[in-house]
Amino acid sequence: MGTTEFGYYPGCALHGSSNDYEQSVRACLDRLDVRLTELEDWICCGATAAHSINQKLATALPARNLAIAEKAGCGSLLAPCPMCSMELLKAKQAITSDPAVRDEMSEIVELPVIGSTDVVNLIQVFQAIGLDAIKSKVTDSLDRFRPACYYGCLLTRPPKTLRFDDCEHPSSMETFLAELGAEPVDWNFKTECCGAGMTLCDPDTVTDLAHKIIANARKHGANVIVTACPMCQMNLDMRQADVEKKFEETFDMPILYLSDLVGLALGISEEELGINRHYVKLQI
Amino acid sequence: MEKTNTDQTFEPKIIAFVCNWCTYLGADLAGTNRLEYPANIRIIRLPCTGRIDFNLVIKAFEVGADAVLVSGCHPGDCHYNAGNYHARRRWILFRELLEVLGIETERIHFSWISAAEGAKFQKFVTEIVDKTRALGPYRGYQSITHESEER
Amino acid sequence: MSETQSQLVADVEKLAHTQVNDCYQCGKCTAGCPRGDVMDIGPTRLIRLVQTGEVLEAARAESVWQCVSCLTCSTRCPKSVNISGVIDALRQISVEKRISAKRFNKTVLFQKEFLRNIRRNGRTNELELVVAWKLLGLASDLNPLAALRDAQLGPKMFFRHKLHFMPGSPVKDKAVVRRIFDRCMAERKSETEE
Amino acid sequence: MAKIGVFTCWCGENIARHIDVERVSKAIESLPGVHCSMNYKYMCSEPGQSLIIDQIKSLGLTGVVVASCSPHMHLKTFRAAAQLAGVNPYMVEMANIREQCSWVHADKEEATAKAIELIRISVEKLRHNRPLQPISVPITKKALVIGGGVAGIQAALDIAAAGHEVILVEKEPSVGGKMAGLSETFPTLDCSQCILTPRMVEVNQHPKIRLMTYSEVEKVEGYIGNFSVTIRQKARYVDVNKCTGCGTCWNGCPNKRIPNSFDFNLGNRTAIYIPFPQAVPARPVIDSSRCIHFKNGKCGICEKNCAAGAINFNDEDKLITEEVGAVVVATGYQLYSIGKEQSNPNLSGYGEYGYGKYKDVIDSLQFERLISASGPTGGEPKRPSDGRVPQKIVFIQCVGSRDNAKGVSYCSKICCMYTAKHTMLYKHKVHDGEAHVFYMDIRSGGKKYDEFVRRAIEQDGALYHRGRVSKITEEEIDGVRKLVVRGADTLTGKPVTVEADMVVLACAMAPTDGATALAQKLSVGYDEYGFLSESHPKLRPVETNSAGVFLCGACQGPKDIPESVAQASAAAAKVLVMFSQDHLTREPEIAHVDESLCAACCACVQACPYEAISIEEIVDRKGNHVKNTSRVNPGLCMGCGTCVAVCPSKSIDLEGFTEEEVYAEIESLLS
Repeated sequence: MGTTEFGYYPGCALHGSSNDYEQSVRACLDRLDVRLTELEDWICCGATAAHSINQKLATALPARNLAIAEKAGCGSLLAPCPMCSMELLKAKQAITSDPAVRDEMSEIVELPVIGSTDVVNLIQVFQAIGLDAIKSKVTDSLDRFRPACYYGCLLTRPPKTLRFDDCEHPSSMETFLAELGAEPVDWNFKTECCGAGMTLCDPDTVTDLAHKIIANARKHGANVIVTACPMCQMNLDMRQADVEKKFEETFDMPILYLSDLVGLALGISEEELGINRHYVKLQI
Repeated sequence: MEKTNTDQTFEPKIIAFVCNWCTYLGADLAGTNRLEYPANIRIIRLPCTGRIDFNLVIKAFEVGADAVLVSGCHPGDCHYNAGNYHARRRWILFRELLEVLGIETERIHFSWISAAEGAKFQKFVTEIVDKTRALGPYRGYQSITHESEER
Repeated sequence: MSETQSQLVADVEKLAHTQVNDCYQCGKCTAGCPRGDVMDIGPTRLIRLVQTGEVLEAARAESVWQCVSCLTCSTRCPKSVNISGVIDALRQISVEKRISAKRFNKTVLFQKEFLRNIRRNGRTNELELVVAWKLLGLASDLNPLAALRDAQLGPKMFFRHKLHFMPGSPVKDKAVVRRIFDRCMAERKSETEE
Repeated sequence: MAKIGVFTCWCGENIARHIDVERVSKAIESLPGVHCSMNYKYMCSEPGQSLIIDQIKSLGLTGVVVASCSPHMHLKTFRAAAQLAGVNPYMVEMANIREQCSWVHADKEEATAKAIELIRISVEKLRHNRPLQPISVPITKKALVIGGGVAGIQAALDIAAAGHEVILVEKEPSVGGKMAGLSETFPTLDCSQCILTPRMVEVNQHPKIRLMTYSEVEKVEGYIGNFSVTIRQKARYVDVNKCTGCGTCWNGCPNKRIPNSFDFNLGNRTAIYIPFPQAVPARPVIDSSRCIHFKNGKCGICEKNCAAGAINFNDEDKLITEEVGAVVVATGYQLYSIGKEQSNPNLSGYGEYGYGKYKDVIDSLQFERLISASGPTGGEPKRPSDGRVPQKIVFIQCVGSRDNAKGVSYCSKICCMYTAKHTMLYKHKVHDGEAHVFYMDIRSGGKKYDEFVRRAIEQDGALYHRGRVSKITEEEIDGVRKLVVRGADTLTGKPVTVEADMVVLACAMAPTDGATALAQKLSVGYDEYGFLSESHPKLRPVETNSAGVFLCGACQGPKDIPESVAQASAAAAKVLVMFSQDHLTREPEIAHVDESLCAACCACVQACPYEAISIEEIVDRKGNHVKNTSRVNPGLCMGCGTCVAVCPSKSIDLEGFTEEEVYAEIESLLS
């Protein structure tokens, strides 16, 4: 298998409080001979704040990043954070569907932008590498894991912008992990919101939503929740103690990144993947 | 109708090819509702826009039309199921041909007007007369035939 | 509907790229909303208020800021109304007109602070944000204990190398970020940068 | 030499106020071919018509131009008058100087000048017209009815009752359609089968009706009054003439666990089966895809057991050709599929409702079978997953219907009524059960309809929530599998969560899968969903634009039983009007081919929307091939003229609008 290349847009979270995700993604993709080229001087995608306060800004900030990617000749851009990924794709859609927006954005962001870059999430990168290629490097079975694959809001929504998996019953992570020996469970909160956007503003909301998700995963027999979203991971992981306290239940439900599980299958250690830095310990 | 060069008195001649079941009835409705429009239009009634061979359009220019109007049923409403689709498809081909021939395509107007759209008929005709008046008399056909005769 | 009202409706529709009159009030958005049960005015009624021209009343609703932007409503809407887009538009209007629900002052201030943070740094500086959040909390919350609630997370995060004092690699061209902000904010009379 | 009379009408003041009719008459007099030019106050009146007739007779006119109102108003009137005076009716032209001149132009000078030109156009056309003779077509007085549901049965019985032969084609092994599977019917709650089965028996026994079940229309050729239809009679592997319907075969068949499509897969059947006990004809078929004998040549128990010797494993599909004069399409409906797979690519399913994933989420027709006394549970509402009697059922209306995002924008019209019925039937069987309904609007227009819905709410205690459901998930709650239904009540503005034992989805009515393919065979139009198009929504509701083909029932659009039956009788009446004559008279304004010029390039064949043109061989007296040519079938041609426009050699032409006539019209405008 040759080296595969992707442009890389880490986004603020992966360079901030979710740098364990970056560590995990990099360790895992490195093992799979995928080279990531980080976008030069990328800026924040604007996240919830931008689309709450100024709609134009919510297009312009990701558009700047798309422009940088285009300038660098990047064909496929990995944005492991679904929020970033979605904002980039939303901007791309706005730019490609209306020449007026395209011209206006090119002017605002001071670089020409036409929306030619493909923006992909982590699952799509694994799909691009291919199951066979990955399986050829697997050293450890994942058979002790019964993951509840958690897609959250922005891996599949809005479906017309993302065009990824089935927005009501997504199955791409399950298909993938089952091939690596894990036994994914069927559960009902795959695409429900964990409230991560409100994690600082409205902790009560967040604990309620997180509780429903963790409880449903456990009820359906999961011993780990797997996500490809830094906000979901942080929220379910960091808030789990609050949830346990508020609802007087013990879960000890580890919240892993998809790359953590794939990494484990590839024989990468928990330390290299940064799993040891999660709040809830992995004891499976 | 006398043609003169001064814009104030130029009364364009407009020949319309319309289908019997939609646009002709739309024009009738404009009459029933007394919706006034310029008297420059002459309607040739045909069963369907599908019947309109574009030689007819060229013929219209030959006899001195300054603009030609083609109108039939809305897509999907054709009395004969699909005649208007045929017309539309032919029109797409024909338009390019006209450009090659040197006929100004802005003098040909295509529209869907249903039997219920008297007001649309009125508006459409009025606009075309205004536009054609602004374009001035059509001398293109004569110059084309003139050229070919000289050759 | 008065002219002012019509203009506000048009503004919402433009910001959200949607037609509110497409909505036939089926309630599917409220039904699927993860916060539907605690909202003062659920998404269906917010849209209804906009339909009737009561944009300002909608923008004052607490629910506008209770929304978690999960997009479930827009995804399942049988009429493809961009409900979450309308809520974003209502947020923007409520901020611009300074009429956002009092109970959510902190949330609004936080979103503004978040943007200021990006404007300054190009990327988010999380420590700055958390500190600002705590300061906002102390200033606006009557109960300082509540504001301190998350303080315990600070040391925990720091211990796990999760919280950074500086962004990993700072943006070099910070000036362009500022110019982008100014261009986007310029055409709307916004009070976001007071 | 043409002798044309031009008659200009004042239409009282309507024309005369804005047009100087005297000047018009004068100006026309000198036109070539014009023999007389007169005007009169009311040309359409008795004295006006007499004036025309007198002039024709006294001057020997060969053609008439009437300058008055729209030809859509009075062309027939004046053609009839001319015919009375001995002039061919197609030698009458009208110049529309009222609707398209005097009523729309205020300036009298301009209007008068235009009127003169309009008349000139008509005179020039008339100079090139030729007399035409109406076409007479014989009628085969036998009808084909496609679809043996309640609409098709009604139409067949009505036509047969008038003494005409009918062929009734049904693709399933039994007639009865969807109605045969229903439990009870709204708003009277009378038993569906009790009403329908006698009618099913009647069609089977009627001497004038030839019932062909397990058959499909393969090909339709010909035209109004003279269709030739090829019907595929699928191999049944049972000789219906020998078979007595005793049931030994299906009772003895070892292959017993095949999902029965009549029960929408809720119950099972055997490989040799009748779809339901009251099936008509009560003759089984063998499902060769499931029968053991067809797999390995063994078993054959049915053959051994059949005392009548009716089993024939070597049976084959048969193609049968029938001549009929009229066709009634009654192919009915199916439910919009809410699963992921859609037969129509423009539609998408309801992933959020988990149909196909959760066994206890069923559609409304499945529920009909569950509460039908003849259904797989004998009428006891047991849920499919574990057979428990549901204590709480959620009914969801408008699933598919009125949901643009899923690709269907129309209202299915009957769901409000049958959902109310479902709640009642359920409550009558499970007295302490809870019936929740999620609805958007209640549409219960109809005799005793709204009273019926109110009864469900007021007397039977169905709990109606105004709102759609967003998501259904399945959870085990206290050891029992429950469907968690997350809906909303927009009247309270709050979300509503119901933990139900079963969910019934009132899915949109959609045309049956084969309907559009059949429509294409019949040259009948259809909409974007595949519902067949009537000729006029108000005035020709059961006719189609394909002459001699009629519609009834849900193939044309969602409708309930009474409407389907009414429409079926209407379609039958239209067939009988046709059959009341021996010959059909058709307008002669159709295409014809100059076979000496035609190069058989097929452009017209492809362009014709009615498949009225075919390529024929011309042979000389000795039978040697001379050339091919296109030829128009005068029975099929509707006179649109599309063929004329596409013909490169101009060897095809349209009577009444010939190239010569139309060019003459344009040339009359030469300035």
